[in-house]
Amino acid sequence: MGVACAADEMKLAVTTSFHNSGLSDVLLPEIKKDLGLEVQLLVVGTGQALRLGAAGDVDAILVHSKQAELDFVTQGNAPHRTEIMYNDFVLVGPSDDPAAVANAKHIVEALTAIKTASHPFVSRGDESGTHKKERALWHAANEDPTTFPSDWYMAVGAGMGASLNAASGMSAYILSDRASWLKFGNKGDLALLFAGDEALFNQYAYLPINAQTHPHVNDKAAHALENWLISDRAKDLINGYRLNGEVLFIFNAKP
Amino acid sequence: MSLSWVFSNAGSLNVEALTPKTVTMNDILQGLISAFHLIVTLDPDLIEISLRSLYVTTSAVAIAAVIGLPFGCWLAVRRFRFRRLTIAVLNALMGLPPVVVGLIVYLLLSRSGPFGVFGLLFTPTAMIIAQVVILTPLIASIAHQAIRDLWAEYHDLLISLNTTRGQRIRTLLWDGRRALLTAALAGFGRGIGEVGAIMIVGGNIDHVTRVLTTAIALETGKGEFALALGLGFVLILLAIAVNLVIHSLSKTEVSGRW
Amino acid sequence: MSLSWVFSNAGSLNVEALTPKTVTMNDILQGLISAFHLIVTLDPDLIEISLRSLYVTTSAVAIAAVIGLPFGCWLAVRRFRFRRLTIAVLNALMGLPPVVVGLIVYLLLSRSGPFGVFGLLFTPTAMIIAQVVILTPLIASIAHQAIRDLWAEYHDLLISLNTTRGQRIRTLLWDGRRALLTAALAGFGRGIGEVGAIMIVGGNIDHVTRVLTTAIALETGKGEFALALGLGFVLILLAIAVNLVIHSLSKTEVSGRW
Amino acid sequence: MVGSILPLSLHQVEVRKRGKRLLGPVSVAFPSDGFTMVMGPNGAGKSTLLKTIHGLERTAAGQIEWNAPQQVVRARQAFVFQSPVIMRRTTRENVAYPMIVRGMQKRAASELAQSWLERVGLADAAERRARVLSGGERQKMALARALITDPELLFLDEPCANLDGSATREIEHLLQTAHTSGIRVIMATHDIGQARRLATDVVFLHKGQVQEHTPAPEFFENPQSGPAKAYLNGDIVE
Amino acid sequence: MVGSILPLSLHQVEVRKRGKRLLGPVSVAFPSDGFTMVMGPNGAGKSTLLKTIHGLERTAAGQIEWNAPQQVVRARQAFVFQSPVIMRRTTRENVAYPMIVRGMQKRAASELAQSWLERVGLADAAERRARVLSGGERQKMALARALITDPELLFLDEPCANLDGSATREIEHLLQTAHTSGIRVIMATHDIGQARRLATDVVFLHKGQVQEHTPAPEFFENPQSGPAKAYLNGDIVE
Ligand SMILES: Nc1ncnc2c1ncn2[C@@H]1O[C@H](COP(=O)(O)OP(=O)(O)OP(=O)(O)O)[C@@H](O)[C@H]1O
Ligand SMILES: Nc1ncnc2c1ncn2[C@@H]1O[C@H](COP(=O)(O)OP(=O)(O)OP(=O)(O)O)[C@@H](O)[C@H]1O
Ligand SMILES: [Mg+2]
Ligand SMILES: [Mg+2]
Repeated sequence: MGVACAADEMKLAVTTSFHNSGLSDVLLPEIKKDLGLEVQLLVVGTGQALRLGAAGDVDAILVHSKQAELDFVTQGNAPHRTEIMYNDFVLVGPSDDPAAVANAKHIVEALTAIKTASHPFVSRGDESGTHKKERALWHAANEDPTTFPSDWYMAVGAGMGASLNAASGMSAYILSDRASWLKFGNKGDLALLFAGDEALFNQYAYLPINAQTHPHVNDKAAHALENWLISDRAKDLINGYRLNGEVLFIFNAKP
Repeated sequence: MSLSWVFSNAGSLNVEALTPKTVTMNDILQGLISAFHLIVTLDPDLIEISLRSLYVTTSAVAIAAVIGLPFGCWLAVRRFRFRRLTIAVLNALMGLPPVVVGLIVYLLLSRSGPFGVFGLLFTPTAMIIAQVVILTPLIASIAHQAIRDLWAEYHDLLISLNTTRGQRIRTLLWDGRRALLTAALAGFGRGIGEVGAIMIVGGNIDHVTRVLTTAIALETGKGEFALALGLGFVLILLAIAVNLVIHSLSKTEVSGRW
Repeated sequence: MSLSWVFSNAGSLNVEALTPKTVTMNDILQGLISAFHLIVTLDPDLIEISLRSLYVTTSAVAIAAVIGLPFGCWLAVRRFRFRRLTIAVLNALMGLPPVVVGLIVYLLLSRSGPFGVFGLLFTPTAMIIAQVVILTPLIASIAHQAIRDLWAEYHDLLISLNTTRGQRIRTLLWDGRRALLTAALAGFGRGIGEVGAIMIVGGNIDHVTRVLTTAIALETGKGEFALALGLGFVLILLAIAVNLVIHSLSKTEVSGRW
Repeated sequence: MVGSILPLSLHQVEVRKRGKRLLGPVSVAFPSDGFTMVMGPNGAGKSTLLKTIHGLERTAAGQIEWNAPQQVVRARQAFVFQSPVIMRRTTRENVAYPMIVRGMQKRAASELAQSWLERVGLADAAERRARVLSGGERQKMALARALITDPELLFLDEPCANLDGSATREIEHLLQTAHTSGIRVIMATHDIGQARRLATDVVFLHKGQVQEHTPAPEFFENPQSGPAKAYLNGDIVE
Repeated sequence: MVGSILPLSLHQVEVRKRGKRLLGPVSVAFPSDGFTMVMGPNGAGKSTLLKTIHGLERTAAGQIEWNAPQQVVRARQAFVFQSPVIMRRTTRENVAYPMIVRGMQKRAASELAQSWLERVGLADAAERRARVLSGGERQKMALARALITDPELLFLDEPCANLDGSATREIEHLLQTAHTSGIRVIMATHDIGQARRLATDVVFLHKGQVQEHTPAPEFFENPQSGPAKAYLNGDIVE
């Protein structure tokens, strides 16, 4: 197992949805045990994580926004992109389900139902991976969310937790990643209404920062972590992580 | 929100093409450029959120002043047993963490909360309520400080004239208005730059509750640092303008020492 | 971070079983309970982040006071052409949006920024720097306000005694120390509750840069309101304790009116 | 007026600050009529005595007995302080203030204030901010502010210290008129000539103690106590 | 001392506040030696004249000429204000302050202050916060604070207004000694007896104008101007 770099430390920027899932609380102590590496998490928005990486202020990033990640690599900020695991997005809403999305056959139908009912819907509106996914889904439904009136389509421009808080306060529908939703402590009247569509697939990837442009980054630690994340050890931990009996993440790295 | 086009426009200097060392300085420069763009083009979104910022903060300052100024004054005038403790608590409440205030107001206004029926959550009114909670101790504390010295000066006369406590407070508020203005302006400053509480109770909803600070937080999260900075500069300019207008209206610094 | 166990402990009242109307009140109650738990069990994580909060804020207040108090005093003593503008700008800077300050400090301290070589980003030092930027105008402005009146009182004497400007400033700072203490305490309050800037430059890294406010923001994001509120109450208690200690050490409210 | 607040008497009154006794024990009676002069060297406690009777100092011991309930007593007195309290207003507003506090209309109070400013010779300064007044002008203003309420009992703490000769004479005339019209006056002064001209009786204080309380002619001709003798001679009072 | 800052002369000096002329145009010369008394009715501009010479008021017109460069001039004067400025310190610290400012060691300054407090008869009050001093005690403190710097030119604005008879006599004695030891004094007072005892010459002010500047004996025996005559008679000065 990896190179043991005693009492080493590195900084990893992650998105709120990853951190909120609680998986990091399981993984970090194990990484410390196995690699002697202390991973310091910076929990920020996707865009901010990419900026921190581009500036060389962190040693690696873990995000879920494929196109942005590819651009990041193209611009030379990271040598490569490694897919680690995925989870899925779920549609959450008021438990009495006024727009009847629970019966929808697929996510596009569910979203259309919400629009037809003009029932409050909270959008992250912050260019995060989740937001981009939501927008893509609307486009798949041939809708342009920028034209939606703000009396029901509410772009709250905030992180996952804050957006869920808003949805909970308003009894609104919202697209969330499963992990954040399960871990969320302020569910109020909300319930998970729709999930399982293939279109809701959510891939997380790890990108070490380019040590050529940023010689000060802890390249060794970043690579040690990468090797650990794609190892069987990580696979067991990730696949074994459960919340309320539910599996949250599925390991899909190709070692 | 159309603000982002400004960033793309201003971004015609290719950030990625620059050497790493200058990247962040370039961000600050671009922040200035985008602030300039936003202002000269009278960007309608900018105007909307700026006006909302002003509306929320001035309303909150007005309400907080109506509560905090007489209270601070009363504290200076009245001797009672737990005065010292009250003052220490008041000073400490200047440091009320906005996030906590936001949370409590959220819980109270939430649909399932005691005031849920009014449907105030995620409205500008909720933001005003949260800001009033934050600003009142601040304004009261600075007012108390200013009035305490004036009261020491007036003490003998006002007691001798057999004034009621209400008259004393009114007299001190009126004669100390110059110092109290600073208290109100401090409150305005604190309010206009505040984000933690209003983010939670307002929700930063586009065209409904988005204000300058929440927009800045949003752009920061997006990594759009230049636009965030641009909005920040607009906010600072706004605060300076308000201060200048108030100062020249009240002629505080002109009329010399009273 | 082990803080979450407290919530689970305190959460033995089953939230879901309660009717909606009482849910939020229950949150506040649980906040109080978890604050109590955290304190009586001397939770080591709580102690760690509380001490870090105190360290960051007191350092920032100390530095900001060393800069801001003499500057505010100097502004009161010195007449110059752009005095009014300077004061208006200073007042406006009280409202510096923390997020903007955080961003600028981030850009400066970033590896790609001019001071990147020092590797200060995401350290308590960076948080102190950001807070100094926020607190200095606040402290200077309140100090200016307080010293202005004292200067009006001392003006003739100090001019008559042919004091240098430095001597005047020192004399006013010393004789006005009671009022200046309020300025410093206002700074402390602002600093200890601040989250926007230190979140950006500190990064809220567990065991490295996590402080009370960033922990509160984190728990709020998780929807763990009771724990967030609990930490908030701890923060408020801390602020009250600091105020009481300072007040009784300085005997400000005891010694009557100087 | 429904009955007088006077006579007034002090029984073993003491004033202490930080454990130090500034005044007393003092027992002295003030009958309904008279122009009492409180005299004594610097720091003897004259101002303290006046303020104590007026209710501005907390007594550490003893009683002050009035002929009326406390609320009535408080409303029928006026005090001219040794260093006038200057409100951050114009001179006229300063003088009108006590009437405004008593519920008079602003306009009426302002007119009344103007007439009082004329009587103390300060009409010119009515619109000036009181802060810029000269030392003598401040004293005149304070006097007008006290007299405007038409008090039953008037305390004066060295009200002519900064006045020129003619102003002193006019103010003395004003005070004499006030006294004959029924106002009870208790005044502190160092001006022996003035005391002779105005006083009906003298309370002589020394080190916080009343040395004697004598009718004026007797006091000036033949003071009883040693300190009073020395004081009248302009000698150091031991 | 390296040469005197005196003589001093004013040429057409004017002081204006908000467009209103408070003083002047005043032309008057002060020779190196003397004890000049500035007299005139309340509001005549005495305090303004003293402060203007001392450099506390901005002149709107005219020049003030000294026999030394400005920096030297500023350092060799002291001023006792009509209402003493009380620093928020103890009495002794108040008196020591000017010496501390001049760079004296704290201990030495404190000892010197104590000796001056004794000379003005205020030794008892040394440890007291100056704020609690009585009116007369404040004036004594201000005097000690001015004399401690051993100035070449001393301004006194009604320094004995609140003093009792014996204190007045002692302070007069102190001033006389100071004068004979070479200190130039410019003083304002309303006490004609005091002016007679101390003055070598009198500047008589009225409505901001110098009416006359005459040697003292002449002034008191035979004042030239109408206003001065009225003033000395205690009549209203028109
Ligand atoms: N709070 C205090 N603590 C200690 N001493 C005090 C306090 N207040 C007043 N004194 C002292 O009490 C004495 C009496 O003061 P008071 O003002 O009554 O004197 P006075 O007779 O009016 O003198 P003057 O003629 O100078 O005005 C003074 O020596 C003063 O310094
Ligand atoms: N800033 C100002 N604006 C208008 N008038 C002023 C201002 N300052 C002073 N005065 C007026 O100027 C006049 C002269 O004041 P000054 O203090 O010199 O008088 P004085 O001769 O010392 O009188 P006193 O004997 O009463 O002390 C006074 O009438 C005063 O009200
Ligand atoms: Mg007195
Ligand atoms: Mg004067």
